[in-house]
Amino acid sequence: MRVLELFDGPLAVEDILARWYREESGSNYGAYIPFIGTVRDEEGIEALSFDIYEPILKSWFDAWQERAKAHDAVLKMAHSKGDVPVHTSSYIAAVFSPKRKVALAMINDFVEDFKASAPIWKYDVRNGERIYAETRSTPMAGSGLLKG
Amino acid sequence: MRVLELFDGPLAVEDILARWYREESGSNYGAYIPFIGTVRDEEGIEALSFDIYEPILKSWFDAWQERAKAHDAVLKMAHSKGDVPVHTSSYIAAVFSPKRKVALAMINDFVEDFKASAPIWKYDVRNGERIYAETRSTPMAGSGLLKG
Amino acid sequence: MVKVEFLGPIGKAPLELDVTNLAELSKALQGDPEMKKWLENCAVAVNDTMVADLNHPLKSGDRVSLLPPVCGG
Amino acid sequence: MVKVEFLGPIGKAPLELDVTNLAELSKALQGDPEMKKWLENCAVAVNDTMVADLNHPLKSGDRVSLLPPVCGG
Repeated sequence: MRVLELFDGPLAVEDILARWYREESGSNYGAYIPFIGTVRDEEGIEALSFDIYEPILKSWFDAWQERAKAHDAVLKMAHSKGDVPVHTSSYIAAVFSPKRKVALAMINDFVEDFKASAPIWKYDVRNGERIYAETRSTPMAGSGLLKG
Repeated sequence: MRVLELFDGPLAVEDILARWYREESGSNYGAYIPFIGTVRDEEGIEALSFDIYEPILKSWFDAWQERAKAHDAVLKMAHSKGDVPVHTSSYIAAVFSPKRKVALAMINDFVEDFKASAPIWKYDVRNGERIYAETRSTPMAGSGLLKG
Repeated sequence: MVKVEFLGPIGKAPLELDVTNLAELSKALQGDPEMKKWLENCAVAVNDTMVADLNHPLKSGDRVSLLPPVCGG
Repeated sequence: MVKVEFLGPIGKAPLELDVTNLAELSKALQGDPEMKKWLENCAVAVNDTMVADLNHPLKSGDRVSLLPPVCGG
């Protein structure tokens, strides 16, 4: 099962949260926990902007979906590509699970691993220019392999 | 600040999630995490039913709101009174926070303390009859004080 | 008189008792066989504030609530 | 020939190189001064699978991707 959705620009948060709720309304899950990430107005940026490498994002997500399935849970995720203005949202991750504790642990672990492992690059947008958010970025596992 | 909403019967989940998102859309929070609890179809129940003692629920919630405020976060909560049929929802708790890690920790801690401390009593509804969910209930802190 | 109320599933009508602290209330309620189980697992609030001390004083007009095991959500 | 692509902010056009493993690719890229910083912090995928072994063999038609530090969300 893959439930990974990519959109150009900001996410339609209200629609996505409602649609996912409806999609699983008959699945007998006791807990639904979405995490919604919104672009903060910080240091005068106009927007954030995102590049995504989809093949590896999909395989990373599929591996997580297998892990969720082993706990009778399901994960959904939506992410923006391109520019996302301040006070709009770029990221939603959600877990559905029969059990509360599984859901609470999984949303935490999924979001943290997402930050470290999802092949997505973030840029600040200032005066229409994209500036790689280098200091806020995390080298992926195995980085430096080619440094010699 | 108090953002505690009680409703007769099932929650209008889609509306509440969307309204809370809109209410805070200009507040510059980076993370919004709602937890939605839905009644599972288990052991042939028709519904769950809830009694709430509102004065103590409100003071418990207000104490949590102060804790959230100390982390620059805000909590919101909605809960049902009375009957909530299977596959509809009785509980939403949400945290808004500037920071992801604060939000992830707080939704976990809030929901777990809610389970142990919120003065709400749950009943299974079978054949129209309310049966106290005694074995799934948790004695509150300080219980047994009057046992002698 | 102190008003004693029984919340949630206890399903017992409120009482008015002439007691001056929680220890006296405990004694009074132990005389009621249907309350034995609930005294084991109930928490106690006085005027909607949770209390943990059996010496907590009570004055006329106070309201004591017995809160059985909870399960919200 | 092996195709090498540079993802996200690296902003470098793909290369075609005649190398038989990642160690040879490493040597070839070290000759490029603008790649020095990226070699320090990039992870590596071969045909969209992450790899952690410098001895990983490469054959003609393989596609190597360099993935700089990430920040989704």
